[in-house]
Amino acid sequence: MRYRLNIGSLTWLVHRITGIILTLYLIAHIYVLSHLSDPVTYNKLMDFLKNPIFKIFELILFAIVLKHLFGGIRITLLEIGFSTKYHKTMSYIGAFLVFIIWIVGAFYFLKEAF
Amino acid sequence: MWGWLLHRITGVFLAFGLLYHFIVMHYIGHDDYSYDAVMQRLSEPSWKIFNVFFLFSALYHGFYGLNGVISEYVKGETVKNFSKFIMIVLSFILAFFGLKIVIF
Amino acid sequence: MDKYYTFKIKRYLPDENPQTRWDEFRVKLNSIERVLDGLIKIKETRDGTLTFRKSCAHGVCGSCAMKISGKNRLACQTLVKDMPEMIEIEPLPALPVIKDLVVDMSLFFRKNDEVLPYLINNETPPERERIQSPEDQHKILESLTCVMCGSCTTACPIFWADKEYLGPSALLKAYRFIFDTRDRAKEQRLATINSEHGIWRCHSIFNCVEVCPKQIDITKHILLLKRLAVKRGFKGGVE
Amino acid sequence: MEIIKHYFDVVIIGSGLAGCRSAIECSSHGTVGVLSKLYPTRSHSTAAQGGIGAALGNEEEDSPEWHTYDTVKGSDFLGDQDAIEIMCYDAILTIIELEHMGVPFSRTPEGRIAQRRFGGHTKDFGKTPVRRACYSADRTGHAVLFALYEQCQLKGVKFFQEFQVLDIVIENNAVQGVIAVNIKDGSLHVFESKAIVVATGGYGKIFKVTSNAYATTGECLSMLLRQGLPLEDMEFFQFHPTGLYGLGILITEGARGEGGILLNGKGERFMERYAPIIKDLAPRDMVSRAILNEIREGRGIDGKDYVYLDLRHVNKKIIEERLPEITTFCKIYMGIDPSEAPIPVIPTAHYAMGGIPTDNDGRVLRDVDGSVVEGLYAAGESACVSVHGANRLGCNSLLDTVVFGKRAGKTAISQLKDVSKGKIKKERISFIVESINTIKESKGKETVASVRRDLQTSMMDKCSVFRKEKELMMLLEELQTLKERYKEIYIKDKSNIFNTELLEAIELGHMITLAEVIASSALQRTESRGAHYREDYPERDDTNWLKHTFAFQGEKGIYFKYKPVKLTRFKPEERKY
Repeated sequence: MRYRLNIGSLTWLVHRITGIILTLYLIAHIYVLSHLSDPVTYNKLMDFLKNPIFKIFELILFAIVLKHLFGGIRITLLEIGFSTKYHKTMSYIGAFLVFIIWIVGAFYFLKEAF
Repeated sequence: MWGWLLHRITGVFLAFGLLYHFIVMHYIGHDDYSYDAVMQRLSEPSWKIFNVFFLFSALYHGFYGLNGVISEYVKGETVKNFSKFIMIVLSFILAFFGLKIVIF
Repeated sequence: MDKYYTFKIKRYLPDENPQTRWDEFRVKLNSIERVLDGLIKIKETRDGTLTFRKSCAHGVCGSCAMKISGKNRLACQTLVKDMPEMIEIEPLPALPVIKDLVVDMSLFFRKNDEVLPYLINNETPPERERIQSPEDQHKILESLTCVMCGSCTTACPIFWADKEYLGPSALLKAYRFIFDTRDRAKEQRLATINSEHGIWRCHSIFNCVEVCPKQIDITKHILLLKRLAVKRGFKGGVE
Repeated sequence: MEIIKHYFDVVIIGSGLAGCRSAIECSSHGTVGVLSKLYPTRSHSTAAQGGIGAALGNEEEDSPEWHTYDTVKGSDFLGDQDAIEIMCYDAILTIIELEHMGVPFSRTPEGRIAQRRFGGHTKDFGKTPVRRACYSADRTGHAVLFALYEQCQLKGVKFFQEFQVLDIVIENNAVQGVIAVNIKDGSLHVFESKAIVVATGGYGKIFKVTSNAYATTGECLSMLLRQGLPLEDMEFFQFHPTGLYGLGILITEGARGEGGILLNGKGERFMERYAPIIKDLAPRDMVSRAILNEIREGRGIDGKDYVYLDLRHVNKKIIEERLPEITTFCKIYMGIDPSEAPIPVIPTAHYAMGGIPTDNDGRVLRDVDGSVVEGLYAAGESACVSVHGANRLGCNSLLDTVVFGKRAGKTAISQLKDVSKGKIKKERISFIVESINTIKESKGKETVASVRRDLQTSMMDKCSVFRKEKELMMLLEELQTLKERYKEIYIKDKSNIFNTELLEAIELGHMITLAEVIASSALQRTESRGAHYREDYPERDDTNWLKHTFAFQGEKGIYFKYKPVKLTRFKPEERKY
């Protein structure tokens, strides 16, 4: 019988998961860029990454970045003294803003790609 | 306490840094990731310095977070210290490679 | 007006085989009766082996903390009319179960003892009482109401994962003494909670605030402790 | 059954205010072990709300002499005035000591301990109500108990929490030790010691509607009674006037201290008729009788059996700041906000004036001639120094626990050197083990709950605020049948681990013994005094009854001896408020 999930623990869980994913992506990002030493292999890798499947990954990555970003803002605001009464509203507003920005971003991003 | 504080400072820097990164990459650069475009951008010293700070902040922020996760989920003193040590080593290796890219 | 409620209770009886099982009891309760009254009625009329802690029966002693419908609450303070028809009752999470709804609280109490939970002031006391302004007393008023029922610490995901984490209750107790103007062990207490398993493990999840039966905003107190630690860090630990 | 042996210079039973305070006192000169059925901060002392009385005079002029007079008058002149004087004069130093230990009292603007008015506490011998109750919001018991328990931890006192005492071993008039069981795993522990302090609190659970916790069953009193020791003034049991209707949860007298008034069905402030000067702040026995009188004469709220406690006119900020706890009680349990709606209240069984007879230094008396049991001490609600006599004033109970807890501890320590170590014989232990097994294996058809419910109901109906000879006689017969039914109790839980059903059965046996003592003491006192009101003898009879009752358990039942009341300064007078 699981513990009843509420906004507080949900926000924390998502923040932790997105954090771990972003760190893994950082490692991947550095690995990819380290191919810059040799232009031929680098451009070949770039073409390989042009395939639309990676575009979708980038979109998802964008959402993950936004989610982690707003989670971090909430925690930092609380820690510098923002009233704890609004911690739930901050989570909801954060989620809402992430969604809005992600949609706008996705729109530009897809327009660019196709 | 200092580690925790630096984690927050790097967090804030990353937030704004990311915004700048996105603008440069997707807005000005129009998603042009070809070798020449990247090299051209990298030639400017301001972008180079920014990326060094951006790299270090990202590495510190990420691995401090992972360090917290380890100290909460990894049981057993020795295993915990060992995995933390591994993380530090990994972050230095990444820092080396990252710098290599930026300094080139 | 009476209503029928089904108590779905997670049993753990060390002497029986199998040791754990789920029991369901249908009980008739009126509108001002509480989950504890239901449990007592079941123990008295249906199954004498049902075991749970109780004492004051009006939410001031903290004996009857348990997980009711997926959330830690005091059984004597949870009115059945606010609960669904089917009420799931389990012991507090993350602590070893002794029997049925009784858990071994010694780990929880040890956490509290780590923060030196007593006033330390070795100066010769004055003739009369030590002066403390109402504003100073007010600063620790909320943290004083804690009855140490264990709901908060056992509801914190960080404590579930890391049993070395001091936990919200111990940190609240540290707050109560650090911000008491009569206490003289501020440095010692700050050193204890400034550790790897102290205030820095709190990630503003607010589960403790959700479950506290005395409505204490525990996370606010931990955030205040964090800011004090940072401020104290810059001043090099001097008052 | 493997037995674990311990030795402590002083063994203290009960970890409430009296237990912890005497533990602090003893810890400086000897090894101390404290046994408690609950985790110490869960003791029923934590439920005390109102305040702790002391003539500090922080808010207005006050003097311990007035405090003494109020307590004597409140006790309906049955309290021993030398003991009362000690308590009221020691009060000031004791409260200051408590503050030094860290008790977070509410404060006056100048930073001193804040005080408020309380029932029966007056200025210059009864003129007007005085601010004498030092408080910490309406959680005074909680604040003091936490501070005392914390100081015990600081001093390294050893606590045995969730241990149930099965027997207090006394042989040839000297204390040997205690036999207890660790509830967690059923293991048997023997604590040999030089001194034992009984601080187990009251026995309110004998009555059906009570503010007392489930742990207040008074089994230690009955253990001593069964060994030939007397129990004093057991007929005096206080009913607190304002308990939440249907729940018995207390609404502190502090609410009336802050201006709350009682209203009957007609909306009258009826207390003006019963106590013209002091009105709603009259002593508890008077207010309880007044409320029940209004209900019996049909003036309850729309005919039902409760009255209103009205706080609507009290300034909202005062309610939030000084009465936060009862505000949450009303909201949680009755769904009403005390600043917007009146609170339905009825009298509820609250405090036991009677208990183990002791002298002014906490030594337990063996007989009316003042001879003591060597090494046995008692303090707090379980003891009867008799500072409360026939009726206790509000916030004198917390004071009693702390003042006499300290004195009992001090006396116990001072006499350690000339007392030999206790020795508990094998037979005594096997006798106890035997009695537990008989309960466990009994094949009867009765259950603990049904016997207990009938006990509580009959005590509530026939031995509460209004008492009559006929009803008390019937009650004694009912108690005899209950004794027989108790032998037929069947226990379903046979396990050793946390067997609460077995513990409740053991407690029930002791509760029935105590009930019998209370009922027969009430029957033999043919007068009305303080909380003991006989409808067939409504007058106070000082000529025959200005004396303490010592109840002994003989072969053919309870027999009584009497001890004169120590009158020093105040002659008995008519009790008007």
